[in-house]
Amino acid sequence: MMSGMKHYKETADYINKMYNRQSQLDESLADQMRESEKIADATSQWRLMWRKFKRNRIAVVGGIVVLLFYLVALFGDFIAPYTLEQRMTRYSYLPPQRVYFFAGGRFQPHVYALETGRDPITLQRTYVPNPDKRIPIRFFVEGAPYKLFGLIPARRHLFGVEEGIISLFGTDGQGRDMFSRIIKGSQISLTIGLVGVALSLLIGAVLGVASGYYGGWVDNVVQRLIEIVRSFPPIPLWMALTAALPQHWSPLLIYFTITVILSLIGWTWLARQLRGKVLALREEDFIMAARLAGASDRWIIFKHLIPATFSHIIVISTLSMPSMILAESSLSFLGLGLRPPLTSWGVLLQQAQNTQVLLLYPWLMLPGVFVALSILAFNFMGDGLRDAADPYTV
Amino acid sequence: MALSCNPTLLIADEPTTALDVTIQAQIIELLMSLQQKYNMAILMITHNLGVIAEMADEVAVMYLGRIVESGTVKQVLDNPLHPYTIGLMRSVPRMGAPDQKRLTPILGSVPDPLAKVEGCAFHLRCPVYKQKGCSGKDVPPLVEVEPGHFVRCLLYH
Amino acid sequence: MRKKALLLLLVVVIVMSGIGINAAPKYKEAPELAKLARAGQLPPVEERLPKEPLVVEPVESIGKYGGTWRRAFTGINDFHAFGRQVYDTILRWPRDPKDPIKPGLAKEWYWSDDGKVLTLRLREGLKWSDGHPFTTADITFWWYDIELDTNITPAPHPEWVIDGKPMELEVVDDYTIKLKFPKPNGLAETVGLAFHGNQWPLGFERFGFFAPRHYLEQYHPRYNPKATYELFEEKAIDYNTERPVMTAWKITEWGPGATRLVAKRNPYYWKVDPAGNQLPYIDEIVLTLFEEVEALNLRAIEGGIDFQFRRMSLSNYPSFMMNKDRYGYEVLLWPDAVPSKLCYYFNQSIEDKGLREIFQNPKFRQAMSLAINRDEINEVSYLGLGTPRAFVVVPDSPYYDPNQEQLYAQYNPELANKLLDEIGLKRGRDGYRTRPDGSRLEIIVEGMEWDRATTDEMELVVAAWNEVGVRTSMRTSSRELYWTRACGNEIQVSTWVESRAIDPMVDPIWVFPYDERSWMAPAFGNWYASGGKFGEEPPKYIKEMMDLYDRYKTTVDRDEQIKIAKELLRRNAEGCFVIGTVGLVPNVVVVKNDFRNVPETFTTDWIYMAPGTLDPCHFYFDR
Amino acid sequence: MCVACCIIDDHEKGETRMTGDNTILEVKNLTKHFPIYRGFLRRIVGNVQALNDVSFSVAKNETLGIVGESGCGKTTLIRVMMRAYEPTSGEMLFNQNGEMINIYSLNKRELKELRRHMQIIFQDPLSSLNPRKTVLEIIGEPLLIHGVARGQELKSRVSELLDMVGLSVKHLERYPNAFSGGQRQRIAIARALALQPQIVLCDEPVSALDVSIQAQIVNLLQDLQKELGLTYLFISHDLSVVEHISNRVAVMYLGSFVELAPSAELYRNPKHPYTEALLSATPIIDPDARRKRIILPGELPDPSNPPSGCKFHTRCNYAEEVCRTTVPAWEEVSPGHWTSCHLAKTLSLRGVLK
Amino acid sequence: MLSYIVKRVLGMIPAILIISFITFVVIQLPPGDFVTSVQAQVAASGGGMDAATVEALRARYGLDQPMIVQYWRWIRGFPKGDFGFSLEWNAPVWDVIAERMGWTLLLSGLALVFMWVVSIPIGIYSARNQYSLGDNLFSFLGFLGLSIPDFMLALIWLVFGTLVLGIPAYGLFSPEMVDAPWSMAKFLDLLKHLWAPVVIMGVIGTAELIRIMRGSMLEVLNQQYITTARAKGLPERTVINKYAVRMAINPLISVLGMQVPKMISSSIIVGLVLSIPTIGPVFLRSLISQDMYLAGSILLFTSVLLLISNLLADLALAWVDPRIRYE
Repeated sequence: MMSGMKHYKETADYINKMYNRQSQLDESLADQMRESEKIADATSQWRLMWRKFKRNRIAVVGGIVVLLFYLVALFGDFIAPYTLEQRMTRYSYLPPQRVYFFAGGRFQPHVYALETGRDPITLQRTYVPNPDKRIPIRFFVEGAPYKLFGLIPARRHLFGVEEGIISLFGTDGQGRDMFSRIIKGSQISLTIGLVGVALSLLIGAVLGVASGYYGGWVDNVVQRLIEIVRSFPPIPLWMALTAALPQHWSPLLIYFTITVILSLIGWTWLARQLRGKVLALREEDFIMAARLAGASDRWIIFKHLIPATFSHIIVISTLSMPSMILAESSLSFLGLGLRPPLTSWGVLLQQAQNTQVLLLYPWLMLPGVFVALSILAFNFMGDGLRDAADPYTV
Repeated sequence: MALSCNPTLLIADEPTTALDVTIQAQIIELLMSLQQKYNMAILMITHNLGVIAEMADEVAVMYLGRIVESGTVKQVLDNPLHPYTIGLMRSVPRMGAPDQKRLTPILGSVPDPLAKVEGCAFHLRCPVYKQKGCSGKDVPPLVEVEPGHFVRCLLYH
Repeated sequence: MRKKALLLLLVVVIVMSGIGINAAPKYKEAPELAKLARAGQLPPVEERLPKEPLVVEPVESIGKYGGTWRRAFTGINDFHAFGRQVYDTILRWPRDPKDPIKPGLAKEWYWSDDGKVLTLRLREGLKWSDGHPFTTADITFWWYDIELDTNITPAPHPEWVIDGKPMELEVVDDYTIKLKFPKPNGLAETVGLAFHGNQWPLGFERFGFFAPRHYLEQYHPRYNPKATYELFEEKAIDYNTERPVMTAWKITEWGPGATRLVAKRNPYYWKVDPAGNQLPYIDEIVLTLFEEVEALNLRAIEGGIDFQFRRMSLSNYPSFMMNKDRYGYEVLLWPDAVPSKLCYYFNQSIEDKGLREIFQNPKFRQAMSLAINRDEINEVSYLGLGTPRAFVVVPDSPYYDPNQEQLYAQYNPELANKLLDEIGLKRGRDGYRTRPDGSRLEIIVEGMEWDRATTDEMELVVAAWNEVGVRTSMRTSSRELYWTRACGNEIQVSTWVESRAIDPMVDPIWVFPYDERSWMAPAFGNWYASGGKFGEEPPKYIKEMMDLYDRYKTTVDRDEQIKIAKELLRRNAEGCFVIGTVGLVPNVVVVKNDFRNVPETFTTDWIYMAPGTLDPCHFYFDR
Repeated sequence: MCVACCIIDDHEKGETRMTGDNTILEVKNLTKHFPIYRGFLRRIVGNVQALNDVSFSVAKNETLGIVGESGCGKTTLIRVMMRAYEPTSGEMLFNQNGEMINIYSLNKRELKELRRHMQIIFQDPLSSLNPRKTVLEIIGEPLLIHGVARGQELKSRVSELLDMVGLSVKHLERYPNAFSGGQRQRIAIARALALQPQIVLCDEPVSALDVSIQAQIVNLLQDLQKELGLTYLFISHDLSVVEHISNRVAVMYLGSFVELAPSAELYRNPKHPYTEALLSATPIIDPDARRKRIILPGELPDPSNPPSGCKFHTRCNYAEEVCRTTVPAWEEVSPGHWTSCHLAKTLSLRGVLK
Repeated sequence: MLSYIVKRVLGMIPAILIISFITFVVIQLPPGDFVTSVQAQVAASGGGMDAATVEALRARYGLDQPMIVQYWRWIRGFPKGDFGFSLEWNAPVWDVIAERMGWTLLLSGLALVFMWVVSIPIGIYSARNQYSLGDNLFSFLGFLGLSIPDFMLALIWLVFGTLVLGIPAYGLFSPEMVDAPWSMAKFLDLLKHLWAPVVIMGVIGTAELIRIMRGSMLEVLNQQYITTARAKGLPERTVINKYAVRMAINPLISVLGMQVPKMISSSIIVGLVLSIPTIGPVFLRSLISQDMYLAGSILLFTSVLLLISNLLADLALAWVDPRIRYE
């Protein structure tokens, strides 16, 4: 065991000898040595991003909520027990109903039947549940006809009642089920953001990448353009532009024009971000390497720059969704955006813009809760994505 | 700034890394003159063996968070004992020694500092480790092989 | 509350008399004015009042001086918030619409036998708020220098133009003036003098029959070469605080960007109560600006408004009722003289010839009316407080015919379907009807955003029409745009909150195609208004109605006028020219407990400048 | 196009040249100035003289080392040579099958073709590899661009290359972040070699690596040179590495070459005071050999406003009047040993002790 | 420095011209004009206006002229401080909005101050107690503020404050105070009305500022000079306040320029809901009634405000951080 203190020089010589031999070792050993090095799995950038994202609990919750919102919007017509056209005027301003899950010890979701009336003094509608008359909630019931995804005619709804009314979130003045309306509203509110962001992306990505990559006068023009657009405060400019919409246009056209208007202002942020990113990337050696390998501008832009900014684009899109949703609801609230019969969260909120709503029918403010929820979810998700997107940190 | 309180010990964390040799020389010169002026000790952290050879009195070699060898500069640089120190010395081209036809690299690379390596931290890259069971559970102790010259390697037990 | 109650509501007999009260020995005045008068800064009250002041019969009791009347308004366009509190015209609408026109600034008036000359006798000693005498010169100034000066007024008001000839004025003396027309002028008393006969010939409404000559002359380019028309307009405008007035209160504080409007008592006001107290009782009116109707309502809910019904929304009624005791006010429901809160015009002159043919068919319009469930609308939108009815005048109107009240206004979808089948609108496979030629039938109802209640109503009506197989959709837009398009004959089915249900003949836009605002056929209306120059020539059934109105305009015989009006309205109702839903929807009136002389009920109509006929100058605070 | 210059008068041009046929690359009077714009009208108010009248040539299978401190123009030289920047003046001739072709006169397509023969290895293996691409994509990119190989063939070509640089084929589908610094540099080398270039510009290829890894890469480069007959232009600020790998070494200062000689000659017998200073400032791993360092006073002058005469005179311990006024000529002081110093013949300078 | 400011200010002139032109075009976009809207207004209250009056009005306001002429009529007064005439208010634009502009600025400014005062200490706290309960709580609250639309908050406050708490939730003064001369009582009354809108406007941006402050503080705390300062034995308070916070605040200043437009937007919406005389209500009204010079000027003013705030932010940044040079 002990080589003895005196022999240390011999040991050192021995080590040196081993080093000399090592330099003559065959490649396979070297390979084997290298294998032992730290080598992560075959991880693509996306997988890495996903792995990092997964670690962020709040972001995942945000992502799930966002996903859920979109799923509900997609299958909205099926999930909503009523269609937009169904008015149960007998039940106007019905507060959210309480759902009972057990009847006689058995799982049997039901609501109570309601006795309707009017308060003789305030003239407010009154609803008294009658515990003796239970209305069972049925699943996959036949209800008002609708077209799933706007295409497939169907009658089945996820749940519903055969008599009386089931209204989880209460009804509005016309006796329309708020639960169904909020779901229908989400279809517009959530897509207006998507379409708006997509358009912003299109403009922002093209101009941002071009401006960053080509520089020179292209950059100059784009930068000036951005400066000018950005020197308008967004809400007033949105107000001015939406005020200019010919309101006799069809609802669909209005919807699209509003998304265009939203994106007309939204793109600058994106373009700036992308430009900065591209500017940084342009100086990266791998771009130089590609160019020296003979790659054309097109090759570089499409094979390197755009994919490299992709994660950023996704992060930026996620983070700009809230402002789109907010802008839509703010404009609709001011009466400048969408109008009935289009149903969006903003439109629903505009209709709730009453003192008496807040005092007497507070459930009509529920769309606002969903606006807030979706913004919160998008923010959480976007934050998580942003943290996860940086490819250089593992 | 670091000298505004008349220190007795100056810790210099890689003060010359990322500098050009001419500037590096200026800094070394400065540090040495300051040392004389204030009569202070300098703890210098660097990966540049040349700087150490030029400046230090004593040297400690670290690998993965542990000192693997220490002693006077002469002891360690002229007579490296630990396989890592030896490998390091052999992998660096020496100026003015054109006869050194080929460098001897240390195979592999520094493991992830988070990864736990059992036994001698260097055994994965050590050219002799197979001869001895270096991958055991325990970290080899630091042994004083000659006065003031310590080494952490089972080969010297 | 049923509308029949309305008849009983007008319990207050209003006696307005300029005759026989000249015996009042001594007048009393507000303490602050008395102080000024004693200090010699104002003439004594006797000298300020005219020889025969108008005596206002109080609704409730003789009042007390003092107080600030707090109201709220929504901005510069909300002029009526103030303007209707100061209804001071040459002749006055009666408090009960069935009564004849009452004297105002003019104490008496009479027609010549041929009905072509109207003689007005003004009260002697009337004074502008700056003390300058009010005379016939103020009327001639208005007529020749404002109404007939095309730099200011491009065209005089139609009621003063008969057969293309503007009236002529003959000044007899300072207090007597003769109005001369080529033919009898049936609109002069009502439209001209009671409705438009005030001091505001310029500004938003452009109503007026006189103007302060002594003040405005200096700004009129005709009299002062240095003046410009822009300057004149600026000085003549309603909101100018310098301009002398004949109203009970005078605006003293208002300017660009201001957040409130203050009007103070006019020391020369020409009305007194039966005890000889010079009116008004209340010192000043303060209107606070609210950018948003909801905040304004909130202000009223928490008792920050003394008396007001304008801008109070019915849907807030429960909130008012819940808070009234806490904040010390009363909530009244005054019937509004609307034939229907929201009405629907099928455009009979629409460009689309196929649609036009369908819309011109009375059976179609009747069917559409029968398809509507008015009770449901009443419940949903108006808390059940309105009256489901056809679009006809209100019971208070002199032209009212109870037989028309429910004409085609019952909910009868079977009959509606039958009528639609009869006229060849067959149902297709999808359940929707097609045009007689088999092509797709789809109509678009358009409206502007009024409030929640009306939007709800529109949606219910659209749903009802879809029920009977007429594919209907709905669009809403801002008032400005909507108005332009509707008048431009571009809208298939327009909606509007239409009033004028006491005397629609004053401005008969909903009675027949009168001008482009008659959205049952804007093109025909335009044809009528322009004397055939513009628009499109209407079919015979409409021309007959136009002829009837021509006869109405040119008679001063009230009985004859009523006969013609009834005939016109009968044709209108039977043809369902306008489809109404729920009418006589009440206004919510907020009255502070100490605010007096406000009646329990009162039918409001904007033509009658409600609450102007109640003489707001005799409202008072019982503190 | 361009068969520009077959007749070159070496001696008058005063440039270093090996024998004609053996020359693979010849750089002549290469100059690059970056204009400085200022003001609203963006007028040119000056130039940063990043590269000044640089001339040299490289022989086949040779390694020419270029040393210099940061800001001396090494990187600019590389970029101008790769034609990432257009030079202000000068030419670079490339020996293509015996013809010397001026690459600055080539059009895009010809340039692309020529670039196959001249590749580059960057300093930072992290930034020179696109983190979003697999090893296969990275190494295969030049092959794809030049249409050399695709699909299965591409895969096998890339595998060969990986093998050549000592990496396992198993790594083909991995991303750069899975590799250590040394391995990444191997990938970069494989990419550079993909098109079978004749000359490889190595821009500080080992500077960013761990000391213990440097040797692996240096060895690899040497092995590859032997195996493939490559020519290297090896740029570094590390004098010892340059000495180790290079046949000849050039020293740069402020955009110009100040000295060029076979490495042993240059390190033992420097002829330019700057070279001497550099050598003396470089610490040597020998505790017995503590020397007196020559400390250069001051800092590098502003390249947009370089000193007159000899650019080094402001920091030179030996400077005389002539150095301040006259630009020294680029002269061959002994066979193969070029320098630009007025005092080259009179001074006796200290090299590295042996 | 001075020449830099002058240069920047001069540079704003072409920007203002371009912005004013775009503004004018945007304002002119809607079909119809001011006269149409007057017509509609008169109609809505039952009156009518004949074609001749309409044409005359149009000629009077110059609305019958080509757009470029109208534009010229508008901008030629700028140097003299004349921003045209509000057709609706029948008064010079400046008179209509001057006071409202002041309130808008005050509100926006106070909201900004609120945001800073709240977010800097929280940011510092969160950075120093990373992942603590407080850190998580604050960031959650911040996010909550970020996600509730300002109009909803304002609406809820309007009703809740007024009817439940009995606190004045609308306007800037109690009605009895509007006309009173300035006094302590009036000032207190103003404060009573002011805090709520300021908070409502401020909460939206607070989350972002907290995050920026926290991140930048974390970064600074890891810097070597902070370690050096600590090594020198300076008290922790001094290290944080004198070194860390001063450096960490830089990114905050650079987002200042971006916060201003948000505050202006917010002041418009909050002003509308809470009946506060900001430019918001006038602007909305002018857009709807197509009172073009008024609407245009407001849009222009807010844009110029933005330009100025960007300039100020740049200057502040340069003042705090000497590394930034003027070029």
